[in-house]
Parts: sequence; C-alpha cells; structure tokens
Amino acid sequence: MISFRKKVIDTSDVMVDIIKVTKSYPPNVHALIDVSLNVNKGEIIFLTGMSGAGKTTLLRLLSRIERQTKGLVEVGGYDLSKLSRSKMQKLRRKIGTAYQDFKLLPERTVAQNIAITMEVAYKRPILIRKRIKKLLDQLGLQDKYNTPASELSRGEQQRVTIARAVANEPDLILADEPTGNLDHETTGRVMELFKECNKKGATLIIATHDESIYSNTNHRVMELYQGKQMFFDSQSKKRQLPSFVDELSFGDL
Amino acid sequence: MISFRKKVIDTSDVMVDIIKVTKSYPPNVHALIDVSLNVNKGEIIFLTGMSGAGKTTLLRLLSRIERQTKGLVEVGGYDLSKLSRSKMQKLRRKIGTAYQDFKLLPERTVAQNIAITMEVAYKRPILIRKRIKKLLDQLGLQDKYNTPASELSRGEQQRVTIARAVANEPDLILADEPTGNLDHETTGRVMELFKECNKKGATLIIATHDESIYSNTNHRVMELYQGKQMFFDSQSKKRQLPSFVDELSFGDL
Amino acid sequence: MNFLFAVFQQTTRNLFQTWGSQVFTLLTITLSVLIFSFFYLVYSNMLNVGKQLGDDLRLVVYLDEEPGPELQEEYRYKILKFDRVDRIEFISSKDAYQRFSTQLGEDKDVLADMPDTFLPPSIEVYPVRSLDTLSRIKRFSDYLMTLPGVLKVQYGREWVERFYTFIQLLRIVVILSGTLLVLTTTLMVAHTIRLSLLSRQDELELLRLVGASSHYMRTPFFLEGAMHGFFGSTGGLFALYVLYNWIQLHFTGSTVLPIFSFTFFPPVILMIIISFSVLLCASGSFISTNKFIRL
Amino acid sequence: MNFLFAVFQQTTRNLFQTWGSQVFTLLTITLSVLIFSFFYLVYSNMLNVGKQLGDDLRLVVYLDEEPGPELQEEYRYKILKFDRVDRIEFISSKDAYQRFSTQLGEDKDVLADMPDTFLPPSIEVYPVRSLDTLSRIKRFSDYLMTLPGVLKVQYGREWVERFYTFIQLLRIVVILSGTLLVLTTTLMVAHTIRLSLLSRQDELELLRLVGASSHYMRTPFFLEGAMHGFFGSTGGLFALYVLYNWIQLHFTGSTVLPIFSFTFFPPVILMIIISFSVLLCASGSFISTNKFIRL
Ligand SMILES: Nc1ncnc2c1ncn2[C@@H]1O[C@H](COP(=O)(O)OP(=O)(O)OP(=O)(O)O)[C@@H](O)[C@H]1O
Ligand SMILES: Nc1ncnc2c1ncn2[C@@H]1O[C@H](COP(=O)(O)OP(=O)(O)OP(=O)(O)O)[C@@H](O)[C@H]1O
Ligand SMILES: [Mg+2]
Ligand SMILES: [Mg+2]
Repeated sequence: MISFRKKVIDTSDVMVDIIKVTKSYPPNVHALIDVSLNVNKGEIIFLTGMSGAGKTTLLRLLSRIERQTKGLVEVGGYDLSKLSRSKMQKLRRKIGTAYQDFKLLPERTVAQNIAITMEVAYKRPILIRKRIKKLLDQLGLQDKYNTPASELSRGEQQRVTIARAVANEPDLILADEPTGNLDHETTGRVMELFKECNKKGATLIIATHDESIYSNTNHRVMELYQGKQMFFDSQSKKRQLPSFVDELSFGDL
Repeated sequence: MISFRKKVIDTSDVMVDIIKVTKSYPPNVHALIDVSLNVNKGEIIFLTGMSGAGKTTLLRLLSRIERQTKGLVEVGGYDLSKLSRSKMQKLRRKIGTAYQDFKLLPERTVAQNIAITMEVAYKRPILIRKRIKKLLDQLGLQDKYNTPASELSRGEQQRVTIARAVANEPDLILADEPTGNLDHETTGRVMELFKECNKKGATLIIATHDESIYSNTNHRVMELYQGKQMFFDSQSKKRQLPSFVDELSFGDL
Repeated sequence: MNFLFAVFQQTTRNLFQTWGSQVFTLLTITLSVLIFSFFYLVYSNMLNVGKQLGDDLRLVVYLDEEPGPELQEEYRYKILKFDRVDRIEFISSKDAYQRFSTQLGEDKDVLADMPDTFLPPSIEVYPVRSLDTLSRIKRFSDYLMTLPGVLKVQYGREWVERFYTFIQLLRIVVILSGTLLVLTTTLMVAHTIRLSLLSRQDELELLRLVGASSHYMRTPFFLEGAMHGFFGSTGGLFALYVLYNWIQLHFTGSTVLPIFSFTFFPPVILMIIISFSVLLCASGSFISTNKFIRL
Repeated sequence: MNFLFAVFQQTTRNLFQTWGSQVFTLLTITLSVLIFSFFYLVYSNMLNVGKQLGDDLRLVVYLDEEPGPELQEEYRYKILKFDRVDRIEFISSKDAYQRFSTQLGEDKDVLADMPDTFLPPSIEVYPVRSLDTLSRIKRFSDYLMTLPGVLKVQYGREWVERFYTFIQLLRIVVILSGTLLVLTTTLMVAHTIRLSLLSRQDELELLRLVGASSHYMRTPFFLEGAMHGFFGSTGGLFALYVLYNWIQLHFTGSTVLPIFSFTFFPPVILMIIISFSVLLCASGSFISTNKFIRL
C-alpha cells in the first residue's frame, strides 16, 4: 500500500514493526522501555495504559515526530531512522494522525482544517469538498462546515481532528485518545468511521482509556505500564496487575 | 462563604442560581436555551449531554467568561451581570475552574502553573509550596514538580489543571470534563480529591461524559440536549430520549 | 506588602523567563533613543555650525564722504532701528587703504603713487546670524541703500546665497530624516510592546480568568516598561556620547583648525530624554494591557 | 500543475487571512526602502552640492614676470604632471588690471593714474574638485611654490578649510545616520519576518506533520517575500520621489537662484534597489523557514 516507486517486498503483511524500542527524555524520563510491537496490515490494535504510560510517545515514534533512543521502528517496511526527509514526507501523507492535543488551526474553518491532509497530497478541490461533506455528515458536524475551529466545543474539535486524520484515506491511522471528549453516542459514530476505514484497508492503532470501545471486540490490546509492555493479548479484555514484563512471551509476534 | 465585607444574606444556602438563561452566539448558534439550575452550597452536581450540548457554555457563564444573552446568573448571591470588575475579580478567586482545554502555560513548570491561583490571592510562598506538594502527591505527579508543562503527557496536564483549580481551596469548583484523558485508576484519584474538597465545604459542578463517575452516586445529574435542559434528576442515572423540555417540571427548584 | 512581593516576584520571573525578548526590547529602545538623540544633537549643532560658518558675513556700505562723529551716531542709530546687528564698524578711507595694501602684501609698492584716500570710506555691518539671514540681509541691504550719503551696499551676494541655500537644504534633510526616524522608532517600539504582549497573552488571559486584580496584572508591565525605558535611554545616550567623542577625535584630527565647537547635550536635556523615555515606555506597556483587564 | 495550484492557493489564502500583518510588513519594508534610498540620494547629491559650492575654488599663482607662450606651455605641463586639474588660466598684468577696475566699479577712476601693469601676472589653477580637495590643495600649493618664477601662491585658505571641514562633518553625519538606519531597518525586517513566521508557526508545524513537501511549505513564503520586497520597495521609492519633488518645489521657491541641481536616481539604480529588495525579502523569508522543514 505504501509504495515509493516499485517496492518488491511490498508483499509483506507487516505494517508496523517495533523491536525493542526505548525512548528516554533528558534528564531521566524513560517514556518507553524495550517495547516491541508488530501490527499487520488491515489490523486494528488498541493501546492502553495509565496516564503517562507512554502511549503517545509510541505513536509519535511511528511518524518520526520523535526518534527512538534505542531499537528499531519500521513502518510499511521502511526503517524510519534511515528514511530521507522527502521520503519521510511522502510516508507521512500515508499516515493519518488524530493528535491528543488536536493541533487544529483555530482561525481556519472546519473545512479548511480537514482539507489540509488532502491538499498536501494535491487532491482536486472538488474531491476534497465532497470528502469533507461526507465526513462531517458521518460525525454529526454537517452545520459546522464554515465555522472557525476556535468556535467549536471541545468534542466538536476532537471530531474535526479525527476527520482530518482519515480524510486522505491513509494506509495507517494513528488515533490518540480519539474519544476523550465525546459522549457515548458520538463515540459510536467515530468507531463506525474507523471501522469503515479499516474495511477499506487501513491499519489502525488506537490509544485509549475507554475500555468500552474495545471490550466487545476481539482486536488485540496492548497495555503499557510506566513505559513497559505489560500485557498483550487479542482475547482478554480484563486489566491485569503489573508483573515482570521481560518474562512475558508474545506467541503471535 | 463568598463574602465581600459583611454580607447579611449570606445565610442563604444557594451557591449558584441560573434562571431561564439563554446564550446565543452570532449568527445563529443557540448554545443554551432557557436553562434553569439551582445549586446549593456544598452540593456536587453533574452536567452531562452530548458533545456540543452546551455544558462548557454553562460553566463559562458562571465565571463570566461569556455573558448570557437572556436570563439571570447568580453566583454566591451576586448577579454576575451587575458585578463590578474588581468584585468579579475577587469572586473569581473563590471559583476554581478546570478548563476543558487546560489553559496551562507550557513554559512554566508544573509547580508554577498550580501556584498561579494561590499567588493571585497573595498566599505565602511556603504555604503554596506545601499545598502543591500535597496535591501532586494525591494526583500521582510527585516527580513532576519542576517539569515544564509542555513536557507532560495529556493526562498529566489534565491533572495539573485540576490541581490548579482546587489549589486555592475555592468555594465553587467548576470542572469541565476533568477525566477525559485519564484512565480508570487516575480518574479514581481525581474523584477522591473532589470529594475531599467537597467535604471541606466546596460546591462542585462537574461536566462529564463519563457515566461511571456519577452512576454510583446519588448526586443530581443535569442533562443538556442541544442547549435545552433535558433531564434533571438526582436519582435516575439512565439516559432518556429527548422530549419536550418546556414541559418538564423541576420539583426541587 | 504581599502585593509588593507578588509584583516583585512576577516582574523578576518575567525578566528571567523571557530574557531573549527582553534583550531585544532593550536593544530596540536603545537604538531608538540613539537615533533620536543623534538627530537632535546634529540639528542643534547645525544651527551653531551655520552661525560659525557665516562669521565673516557683513554688509559693506560705501559712503560718499567720511562721516563725522555725529553722523556716525546717526548712522548707527538708523541701522539699529531697522534690525538687530552684531556689531557696526566704521572704516575710514585711510583704514581701507591700509587694509588693501596689507592684502597686496609684497606688491603693496604698486600703491605707492596713490593718495591714501583713493578708496571710499565705508560702514561694515555685521548682522545677527540666524538661519533666515539670507532674506533678512536682502531687506537690510535695500534699507541701507535708502540712507543718505550711501554710494553702494555690498555683500558676498552669491556666496551668501549659496551658503544659506545650502544650509536650508541641510535643514530640510535633517528634519525629513528626523521625521522618518521618529516614525520608524515609534513603529518599532509599538511593535516590540505588541510582541511582548503577544508572547504573554496566554498568561494574561489566564491571570484574568483566575481573578487576578488589575494591579496585579498591570504593575509588572508598568515596571518592566519603566526599566526598559530607563536602561534603553541610558544606553542610547551613552552610545551617542561614545559616537560624539569619536566624531570629535576624528574631526579635529583631520583638519588643521578646530573651527567648529561641537557640543554635547547639557545634563538637563539628558535628564529630560531619559525621563521622557521612561514615561513613554512605562505608559505604553501599561496602556497596552488595557484590553486584558476588561471583563 | 497541481503543485502550482496548491502554492497559489496557499499564498492567496495567507495574503487574505493575515492581511493585517501583511500590511504591517509592507509598511515596514516601504519605510526601510524609503529611509535607505533617501540617505543614498542625499549622499550622492551631497557630493554634487559640495562640488558646486566649491566652484570658485582656485589657486592663484603670482608670477614675477609675464610668461611667454613656451613658458606657459611649460607651466601647464608641470602643473598637469603633478595633479589633474579642471582648467588653467593665465592672467596677464593687463587682465588683472582690467578685473580690478571692474571690481572697483564706479570708483575705477582712482586707477586712472596707475600703469596698467602695476598688478603682477598670475596663473589661476582650478583643481579637480572632490571631497578630499582640502589636503590636495595644500600639497598643490606647496608644489606650485617650487616652480621657477613664482612669487606667491594664494587660495582662500580659511574659507576653503572651513568649507571642507563642514563638508566632512556633513559626510560623517550622513554616513553615521545611514549606518544607524540600515541597522534599524535590518532589525525591523528581520523582526517582521520572525513575527510573520511566529504567527504561522502552528500551521507550518502541522504541515510538516501531515507530510507536506518542503516546496509546498516554502514556496508560498518565498513568493510572499518576493511580493513584499517588490511592492515595499516600489512604494518606498515612490514615496521618495514624492518627497524629492516636494523638496525641489520648496527649495526653488524659497531662494532666488536654483543653484543646486538636485537629481533623482537614474532608472538603473531604481531597478537595482527594487531587485535587491525582492531578493533580500524573498530569500529572507525562504531561509527563515529552514527550521520548519527539518525532521
Ligand atoms: N465562541 C463560540 N462561538 C460560536 N459558537 C460557539 C462558541 N463556543 C461554543 N459554540 C457552540 O455552542 C455549542 C455548545 O458548545 P459547548 O462548548 O458549550 O458544548 P459542550 O457541551 O461543552 O460540548 P463538548 O462536550 O464537546 O465540550 C456548540 O454547538 C458550539 O459549536
Ligand atoms: N517532551 C517530553 N519531554 C520530557 N518528558 C516527556 C515528554 N513527553 C512525554 N514525556 C514523559 O513521558 C512519559 C510518557 O508520556 P506519554 O505522553 O507517552 O504518555 P501517555 O501514555 O500518552 O499518557 P496520557 O494518557 O496521559 O496521554 C510521561 O511521564 C511524560 O511526562
Ligand atoms: Mg497521551
Ligand atoms: Mg465542553
């Protein structure tokens, strides 16, 4: 799916490959310690863990907003630490991110905010408009098309962020706490949208605290605890007490 | 509790009195329509409703960040629309607000961010330091005392916001979606803190989507639906379908 | 006491936390004061230099005959009646002859055969010098021609005209560049204040929301503005002083005669400039916080 | 095509959405160009005015006897060997007498008894004028004294010294204020660019995150900078032209003779100033986006 020119190994099924990654911030914050994760194309995976566990940090490594201190991060078969700037830019256009702090442009309208991801990929204006209209409809924001982002409620802003992330039909969607400001009903709409994207082939990594959105699915859930991989299981949905991480084995990796 | 010089009517038990308040934003957004609410001193009340229902708007009216289009807003017995600037400033020092968008100063440390509410009330530096230490302990942020706010995770930032809101022991606490970025466990800590404040006499108004934090209590819950008061009951915790609001009667108001 | 402490804390914290933009602000104000005072100094000295350059400016009034003491008195009276003058000198025919022979130097023997009264007597009028001398001199000359017994009035017409036109041109240049500069510096200072506000907008916004009193929010800005004004203007004036010394050194070194006495500002002017900057900066940043304390 | 469209869209959107700061930037650049070109114009005209003012500057070389044609040739040769001159005039005793009598005007009858050769013959040397004329004239005078048959070399020593000291002072003033101004305008333009970046920092940050190509991010800034440079400098030069006309009007009105021919820039210089501003602003804002495209 992600392909620069012709890539032969693209038959591989692995979208994200994180191997023994450590991320430390100076002076002594260890946000991630020896984390490994392997996400197949078309998979949906949930990332959970207490506040400050390292979820956002993990997602930031995947779009090279931060670089790992140790270990290997591969996305779409590319080792991010070795990718040139222009290739990284192309790769980023294939990754849609819903940031936890939204990063909306307050003076731009909702439509303009969503359009950005499509504009940088040089999509045609008519296409862009149609896509935005459809997304806003799906998220219950149809009458906010021309509203400046600063005049939205928090939950509305969050939905715009999500719309922006998926607008350009990326191959990989990183959603960081996408429903923190949303009520139950709206959360349902957002999850619908995600499922739709997934059906079209997108891989999703969703960081969330909201157990309700993954407790009834059989997607894999990865839990972080103080930067360490705690618990990784596609079936169990119960929280477990912290234990020695290094001794856990991940059969399916 | 809130008192400028000596106030005779202070024996009144009402902390917040909102009567038939309407708030419209130009050109045609009606964020609140004919909402009435009466909160007694020492009460905890939950505000719920879909995203964009008007919760934040209601809280903003209470600290006069916005002014109502119609109706009466009284806090601590004062009609906010008639309060002078300096009295409003004094009143605000008695109201602690945890904003939905945090409003932290990114370059200041956690301690400095929390200290602000106490500094404007001219509290002594030693007192301030002690209070901050205690709050950070309670919220699990003890090792972030000197960390700049920009280097915190979203959940950590949210807790700092809450700490700042309660630091000066206000009489009225307005918490806008205080646990949106927090996991279950941390949410518990925050609710503990709120309960403690309440025990010391503070009135709390908490806007939230998280049913779990009010479903096991017997505090009143007010639901908004597209700016209208939908449902107002101290006992029932189930969501109800929208119906004609005007015909609802509120026995306890 | 608590208020003072809080304000002090706020101010020092701001100074330390935003030292980059503080330095920039200071630099801007220093430069502005330097530019302003530089032009003021040049302008005030220009008047001076103009005067000194025109030192030998005089009107020579040739008379048909040697005036007696009473007549001299009358001439003096009439001249003084028309306009203020610096001094009036009566030159007899003999004095004129003397001068001429001195001028000829070694060739003075050519005058040997001439009577020592062959040159006409004259009155030399040295008018008070000012920048509008040119037009005044013309009027003066016309007036002097009307006096009885006057043969002819001479002055270095062409030279005077050239000189004063030049001075006037210079004046226009100085005034224009001064205006441009004051415009620029005003823009810069306003801009800097706006920038410093912008960078603290969030903080002010928050302070307002948590109920800080107006004084709590504004006094630090006021103090900071005053400090910027003080240090900026002192620095600017110091730089000007250094520049002034450099010019004087450079200037007296390159010419034979230190003709122009170039003077620096007296202390009073220095004080006025400093206090004016302090006032301006302090009130500028004070007023600019207006919109934040509203609501 | 798509890229061009996108860049065009970005640029126009920026222009419309931030028109306030756009106007400010334009104003800044206009003012800067105005100030800079104003000083440049004044400086280049000053040289001119200096020349014209010193028009009657000459060295008078008194000779002990009338030089014959060959001797004149030799003098001319020797003088030209030492330094370039504007022109050389030989004044015979008779010419000198003639002049003197013209100078005396109505009193010329006093010369009636004198032989028309009582004044010595002389050579008048008009040196090429430049700003360092003063020191050159002194050296010239010393040299001329060594020529055979020279009695004495005269020039308006005091006047020349005063005049050139004044011109030199003026030069220092103009250069200094020019420097100050260039400093100020550089600071202002840099500052303005920084400000405009700051206000779009979030946008650039986001563009980077969503994978915009470097060109996509930078070209609008480049175009915008170029446009600011173009319109700003054109505006500044236009304002200067208006000012120039005003000065000329004001100037010729207030004096009798339009002595100084004050000239505006030739088109080539205008072109150079404009293209230089365009280049500077465009590359300035282009380079300033450097840090945003990294990572
Ligand atoms: N400054 C504003 N200008 C115009 N409309 C606004 C403004 N602020 C809020 N609104 C609109 O008012 C309505 C209510 O907003 P409010 O922020 O109160 O919702 P909310 O209940 O807090 O929602 P959320 O749960 O998403 O935070 C929304 O439709 C929003 O778009
Ligand atoms: N830029 C930074 N500099 C220093 N420390 C940081 C930085 N960003 C994050 N951290 C620290 O790294 C740890 C993990 O942060 P991260 O944002 O990944 O947590 P999270 O799991 O996303 O938490 P939350 O659920 O609260 O968003 C936290 O302790 C945080 O304080
Ligand atoms: Mg996070
Ligand atoms: Mg809200």
